[in-house]
Amino acid sequence: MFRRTALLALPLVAAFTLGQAAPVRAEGAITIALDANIVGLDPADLNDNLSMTATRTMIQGLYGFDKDMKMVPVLAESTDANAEATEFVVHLRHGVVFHDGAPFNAEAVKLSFDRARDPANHLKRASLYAPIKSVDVVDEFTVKITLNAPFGAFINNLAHQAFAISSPKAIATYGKDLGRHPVGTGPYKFVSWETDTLTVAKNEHYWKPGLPKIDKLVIHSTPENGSRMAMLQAGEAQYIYPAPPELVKVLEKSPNLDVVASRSIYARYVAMNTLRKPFDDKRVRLALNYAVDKAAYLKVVFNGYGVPLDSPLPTLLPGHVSQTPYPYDPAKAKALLAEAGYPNGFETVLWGGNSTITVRGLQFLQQQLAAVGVKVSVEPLESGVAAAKIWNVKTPEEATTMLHYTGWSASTGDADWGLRPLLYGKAYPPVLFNTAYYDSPKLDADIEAGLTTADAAKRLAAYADAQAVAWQDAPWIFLGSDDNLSAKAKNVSGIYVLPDGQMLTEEAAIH
Amino acid sequence: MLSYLLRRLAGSLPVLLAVSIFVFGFVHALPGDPARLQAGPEASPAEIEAIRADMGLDGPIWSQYLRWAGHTVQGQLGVSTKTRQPVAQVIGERFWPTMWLTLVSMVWSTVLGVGLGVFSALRRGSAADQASMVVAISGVSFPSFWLGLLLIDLFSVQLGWLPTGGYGTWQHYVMPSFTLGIGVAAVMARFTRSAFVEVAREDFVRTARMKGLSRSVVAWKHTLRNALIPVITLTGLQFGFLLGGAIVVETVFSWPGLGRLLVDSVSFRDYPVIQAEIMLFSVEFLLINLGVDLLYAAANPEIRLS
Amino acid sequence: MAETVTQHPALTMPASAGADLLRVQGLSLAMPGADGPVTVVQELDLAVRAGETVALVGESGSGKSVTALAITRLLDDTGGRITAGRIDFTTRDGARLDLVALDDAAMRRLRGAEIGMVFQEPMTSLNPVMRVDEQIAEAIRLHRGMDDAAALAEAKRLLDRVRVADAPRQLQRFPFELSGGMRQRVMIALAISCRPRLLIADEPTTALDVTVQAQVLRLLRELQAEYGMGLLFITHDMGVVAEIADRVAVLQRGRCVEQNETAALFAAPSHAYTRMLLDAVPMLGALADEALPRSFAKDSLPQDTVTPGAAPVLEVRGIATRFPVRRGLRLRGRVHAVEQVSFAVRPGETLGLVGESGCGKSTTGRSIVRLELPDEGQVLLEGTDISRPSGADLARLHREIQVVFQDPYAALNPRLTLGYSIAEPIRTHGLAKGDAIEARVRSLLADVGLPAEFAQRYPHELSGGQRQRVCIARALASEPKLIIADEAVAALDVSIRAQVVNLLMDLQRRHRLAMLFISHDMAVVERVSHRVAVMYLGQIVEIGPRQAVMQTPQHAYTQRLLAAVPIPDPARRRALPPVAEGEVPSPMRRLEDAPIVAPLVRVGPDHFVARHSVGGLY
Amino acid sequence: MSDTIRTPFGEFWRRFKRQRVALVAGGLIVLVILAAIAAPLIAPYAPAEPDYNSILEGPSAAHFLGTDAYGRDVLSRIIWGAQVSLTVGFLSVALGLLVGVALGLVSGFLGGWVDSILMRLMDVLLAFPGIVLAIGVVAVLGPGIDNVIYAIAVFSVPVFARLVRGSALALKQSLYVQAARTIGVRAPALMLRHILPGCLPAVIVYASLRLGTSILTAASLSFIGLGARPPSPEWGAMLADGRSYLGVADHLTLFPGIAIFLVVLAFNLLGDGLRDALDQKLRT
Repeated sequence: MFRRTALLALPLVAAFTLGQAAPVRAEGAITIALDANIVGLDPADLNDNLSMTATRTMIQGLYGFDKDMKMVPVLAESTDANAEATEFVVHLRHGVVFHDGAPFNAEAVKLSFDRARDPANHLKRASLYAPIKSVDVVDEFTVKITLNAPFGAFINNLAHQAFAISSPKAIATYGKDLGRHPVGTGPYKFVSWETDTLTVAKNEHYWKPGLPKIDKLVIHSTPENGSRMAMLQAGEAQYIYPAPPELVKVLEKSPNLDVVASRSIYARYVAMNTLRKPFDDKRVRLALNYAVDKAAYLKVVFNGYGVPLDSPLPTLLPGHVSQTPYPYDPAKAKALLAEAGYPNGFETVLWGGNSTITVRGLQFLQQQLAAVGVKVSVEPLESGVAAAKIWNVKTPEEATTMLHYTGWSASTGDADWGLRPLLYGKAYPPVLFNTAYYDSPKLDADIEAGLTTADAAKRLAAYADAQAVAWQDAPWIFLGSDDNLSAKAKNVSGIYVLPDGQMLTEEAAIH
Repeated sequence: MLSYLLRRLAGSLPVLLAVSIFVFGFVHALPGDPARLQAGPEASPAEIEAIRADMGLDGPIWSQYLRWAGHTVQGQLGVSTKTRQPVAQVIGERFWPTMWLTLVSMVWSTVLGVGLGVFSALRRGSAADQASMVVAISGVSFPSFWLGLLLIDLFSVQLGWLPTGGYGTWQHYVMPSFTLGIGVAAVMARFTRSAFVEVAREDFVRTARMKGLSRSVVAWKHTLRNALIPVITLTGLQFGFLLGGAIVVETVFSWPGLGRLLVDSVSFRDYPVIQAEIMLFSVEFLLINLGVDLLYAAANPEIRLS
Repeated sequence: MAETVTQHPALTMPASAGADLLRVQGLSLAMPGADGPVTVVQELDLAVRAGETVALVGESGSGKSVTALAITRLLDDTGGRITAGRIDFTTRDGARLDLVALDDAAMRRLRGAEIGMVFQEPMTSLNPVMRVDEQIAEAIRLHRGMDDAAALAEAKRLLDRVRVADAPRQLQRFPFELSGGMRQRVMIALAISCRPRLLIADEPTTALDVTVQAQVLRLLRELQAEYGMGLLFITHDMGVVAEIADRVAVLQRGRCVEQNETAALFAAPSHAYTRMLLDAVPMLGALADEALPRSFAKDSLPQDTVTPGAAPVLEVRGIATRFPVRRGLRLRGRVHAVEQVSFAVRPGETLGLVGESGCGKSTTGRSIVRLELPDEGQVLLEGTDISRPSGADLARLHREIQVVFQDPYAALNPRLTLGYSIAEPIRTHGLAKGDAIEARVRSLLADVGLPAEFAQRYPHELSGGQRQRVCIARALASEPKLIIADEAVAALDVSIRAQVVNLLMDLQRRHRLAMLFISHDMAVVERVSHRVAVMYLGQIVEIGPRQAVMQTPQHAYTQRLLAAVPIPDPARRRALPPVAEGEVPSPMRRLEDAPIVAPLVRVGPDHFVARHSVGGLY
Repeated sequence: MSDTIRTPFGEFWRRFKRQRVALVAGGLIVLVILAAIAAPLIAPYAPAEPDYNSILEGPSAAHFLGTDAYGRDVLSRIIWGAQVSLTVGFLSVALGLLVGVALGLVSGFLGGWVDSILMRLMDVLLAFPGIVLAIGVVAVLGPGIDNVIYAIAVFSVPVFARLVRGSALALKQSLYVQAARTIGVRAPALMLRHILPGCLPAVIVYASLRLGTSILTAASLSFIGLGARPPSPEWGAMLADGRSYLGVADHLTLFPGIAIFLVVLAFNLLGDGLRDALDQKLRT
């Protein structure tokens, strides 16, 4: 059958030699296959990990992360903050130039920041810039950033890719089209971006000596898990992320491939709408926590790659404090349910996304809850529908959310962004993502306390308390933190998946 | 001829108008707020409102429609709310991959389908006929994503003969066009067979035989030409459906085509892209219908000359 | 050349054996049936000599066409089989071959080259997507080894020979652009293109109008004489047989029941079936001396059913029905199917409406029952104008006037039992309830001579004649005053045709039915009609008492029509029928070119004729 | 003339009996339907019963077709899934058929502007990519097998409408319908008693072919995440789920895949056989 098709296709070959050639496997080129499409390449206008990963190859910020997601200075050398956490003076790195030859200096920082925070530009990340009152050039290599209110975690914000700095020349030249013409100071220069494929090439004038080590990097989006796996197996890609956990066995069998698992800052949980019966009863919420076998959850859904959640914050997030786990105890769950007046359980609805792996989680939860008599009807929601049903409800009374299976990764790498959007009393949808409609004065106070100081010790104490409160009140079924799973050709090194799912490719090398 | 074309094109305007209203209504009836999706999870309500206004989603729905329709007529398709690229560019980039894939799939499947159909028709009722029809029908009975994944596993992973996916060289076309075309080939084979069998009963076939022509000359020269006339219609219809985007095949083979774009755009509620793309499909559909009618007329003198 | 034809070749040809061009001996044929092969021809013997015309006659299903297919061995393509016998054929170079034993390759060398065939349906027998020139040239190239140019020149010569006017242009045309008669000429040109020794013509004129039929028959006779071909002529029409054949073989259900020289067979048919066939054939002029119609029944009485001076049941006043011809959205012209037609039918009276295909006679009938909506004119049912009917008028119209259509198979819903179909008018008009309906159906079946249990059957289980009886029963169910018989017997075999005509006339007697008898068959019309109206190009060109119109036709078209009718009597065979060449013009006209219609002129008692130009004729 | 009374159905059956392949296909479908009905009796396990101790096991004596990611018995799920998949097929086709036939009948019979409007509407539906329509339906109505059925039914409507309109137009011109008109039979009776039955053979043939397509479409919808809601053992959903485990647990795709393939193939073969038996033009 194949032969015939090939023969039939032959006379037509001439017609298809337009488009690019077969995948390049030349030395010095690496292809990374990812699971979604790049949306844009303007860091201030992005809110998806994949596009941000793509911009990281080219555009850098004042701060960034190392492979363990420890914050490190990049284009900044150091920062001085005042005690109230309202003024930050940043000392810039000298001798850095953008790909287009423009020098990197305080003016560039100011221009880039002011552009991003100008509401008139409607950039998606303007909200991250909201705390900034002004950006001032002190001298060529010093910038002062003044905030509207104290914000202890502000430097963490600076490490966010949304604060990456684009070339002033490019901003002037391309204006609104900057997202199609990324120019930064990063290790790779933009070459092309067509539909599924972003190609970047070595920045010969990179400020870090000896880097980058490869000539060319290709980021290819391949949404279908099996296809992505096949690309790696067929040698068309040297690195894939995410690697489907269920296929690890296949990868392990291959002598040329490696599976790379690393801890993430993902928290997977089921939010229970605490304003609604029966979840307004803490006993019910506890019962559900006892009813789910977290180890089995990780095994079934993530093929064992991950750790149970022992706090609302995942382990890797700074400020994380372990709490006493809720062990798997269906008997206790049943007892609690009976105590709350549901000896025969109840019926409810579980919402979640509609990706394969999410649906797998939904199914698992359905099975677990069924075992204690809670009949769950599973509704995988298409993203637009989810937006309408979950995120766009105007008031808590309107919300029809009951159980909501979801996950969160704090993109700033800070405890504040791990707790505030999800559990803060003023973070109900549509403002933020408190789909548990959880409101605890004590936790709210902790979060506010953490926000208004730059004092690390005070902040840690506030977040420790907040975690304990949330854990005991159990507005969520705490599930787990799954690993970031990627796979690569054995001869590839220097590509790292950060705990939040973004990737570092600066040191990428092929041997 | 020219006046015919113009009249036909004018005649399709009401359909396009209806489609535009339908598309617009459909897109806006989808639950989900594009401003919300565009703004991202961390945006404030005020920002979302601003984006909404920016997208032209303020004001009554009819005025939104008129604005959009007006722009579309002038050729301004707007900007993708997802990538901020001009819609024409977003769609343009993916149009040719889909077009080529469709063309290739149509060509091989039509040739094979018609061949198989004639082969079967000439042996009507025989074991060879039944066997080839069962084989043909098997082609439409495969869930295409399964077939695609099996092919990738065999030819890319195990044998390493073909690339797993993507778009570019002829090798990239083999598996997607096979997966896409196999169903078409099957339909073609069945249809050609029955059209052929029907024509073979016509009196003029007997006349041709009576001239002393051999069975094969009669089959290929007299019968097939007549049997192909209805097949043309079917080809057009299939072509239209394939151009509508083979979502599953494009996903499995990472083909950067319109089908995937549509699904992505729908899940992102990228109104300008969805609307423009469906309008494009409708225009394609109408043009293909027109092309089919012209081809039909070319093949069928009775239509051509009246 | 004409002189050679005036002699009767059969009488001059020596009847010596040896000279047989074709000799069929003990031929038995089987066709695949629902439950295995069915024998359709049994032990047939037949011979055709060079220059001789042998007619193979029989009713439908008698096996005559299958025999032709067996001789050409095209039977193999249909799944049929020769189960016994031999078919000896003497080729041009004198070889004597048994066609039964030949393989397809050998047979192909004979087909077209030595044996030509003309089929019944000129409309479908030419390839619709190929131009005429290629269809003819193809055979010439194959058998005569000519190159393209020579073949095309030869094709042109042939078209000229079969008297296709303007041959070079016609060669460039597609079959659908030609009229039926023209197509049959092309078919004939094709069949004789390689000067075959034997020409088989399978009902070559059945689908043609009577005037065209006459032309084609003359052409065939000429060609036969010119080429000295043997002609095997298959037909069901004894009139045509009498016109053309030297010898006749009569087939009945696959068996040859009688074979003889034409004159002898007509003069003294020896087999009962032949006699029956000949008796059933309506002969034009049979009632030349009688004023009243008379059925085919043995001792039929004059059909004296009209009360003089009775008010008409139906009166049609100046109706016109036109069909717009559009090209795209623009109106390009109109088909003037019916133009200013007026007539009346009285109780118990049969008005025969005659004319050739496309003359508008059927459209007239359909316009009366509103299957077509007339653009102008009035239809009066017992004095009430029903051209713009109210609901009650409509119900009355559908009750009082019933139609019997040509094709009895198509006129009955194949998915309903006959009983249901017959009961439908009774139910629709609420004429009876419950068991009464059943009783009525039974009596209606009895009326038309069918057993009561037919009520439970489905149309396909009946023969054509039985089905037409059912249609008549259905038409009678609402006790109508007028029956429109639209070519009601045209599709029936000749023996059945007579029976159905007899039935209709019998019913007219019993129920005082008025009848509008639409037909192209002049001989049948002569049998049934009290009065006759002749239509041509949408107009009535002559109307009057049957005897007056048929014996003293006044209009040129009426005369031409009557002259073209073949007479089933070899003794009256005309040397060369005085047929006019050319065909009936099209009733389609451009918008601005409306036809002239003037009142008819009285030429005798109740006898009126058009004296204005209708399609160039007066 | 045979003495046994042959009903139209009898005629059909006589011809259909000769279609060996179609008979086998029909037999297979009957078997699957029986299995689906008898699922509670013949399925060895409950379809949604997890067993985390035997996850992703290959075929064994305990589980003839192996287990899935939750340790559920694949064989049992396929048997129960027959209920779902056949229901999806039959209901969606029935729904599309009802609406499409009604529209086509009215359109073809009445003609004129009604016909123009209805057919333009069908053109619009046809021009609309089916899967997008399905996404829309599922998005508006929410996920779940019932909405999948509606979505697939929507695809079928224009196809049935066009089919029936064509037949209705032809039958309207047929002599027996004209004959019924001259008798005075009124429009509803004409449509339902005379025209509709004449359209049915084509509709039946098409419905059979469409059944296969519907089951495949349901599978495709599952593939893009819009299919049956878990834990429904709809075959397409099983196949779509199982594809994640290609290379690890091939039995998860192999068996549902074979089930879909065979049933769809059977419906298609049956449809072809029906066509040969019902189509006037192809009669021998």
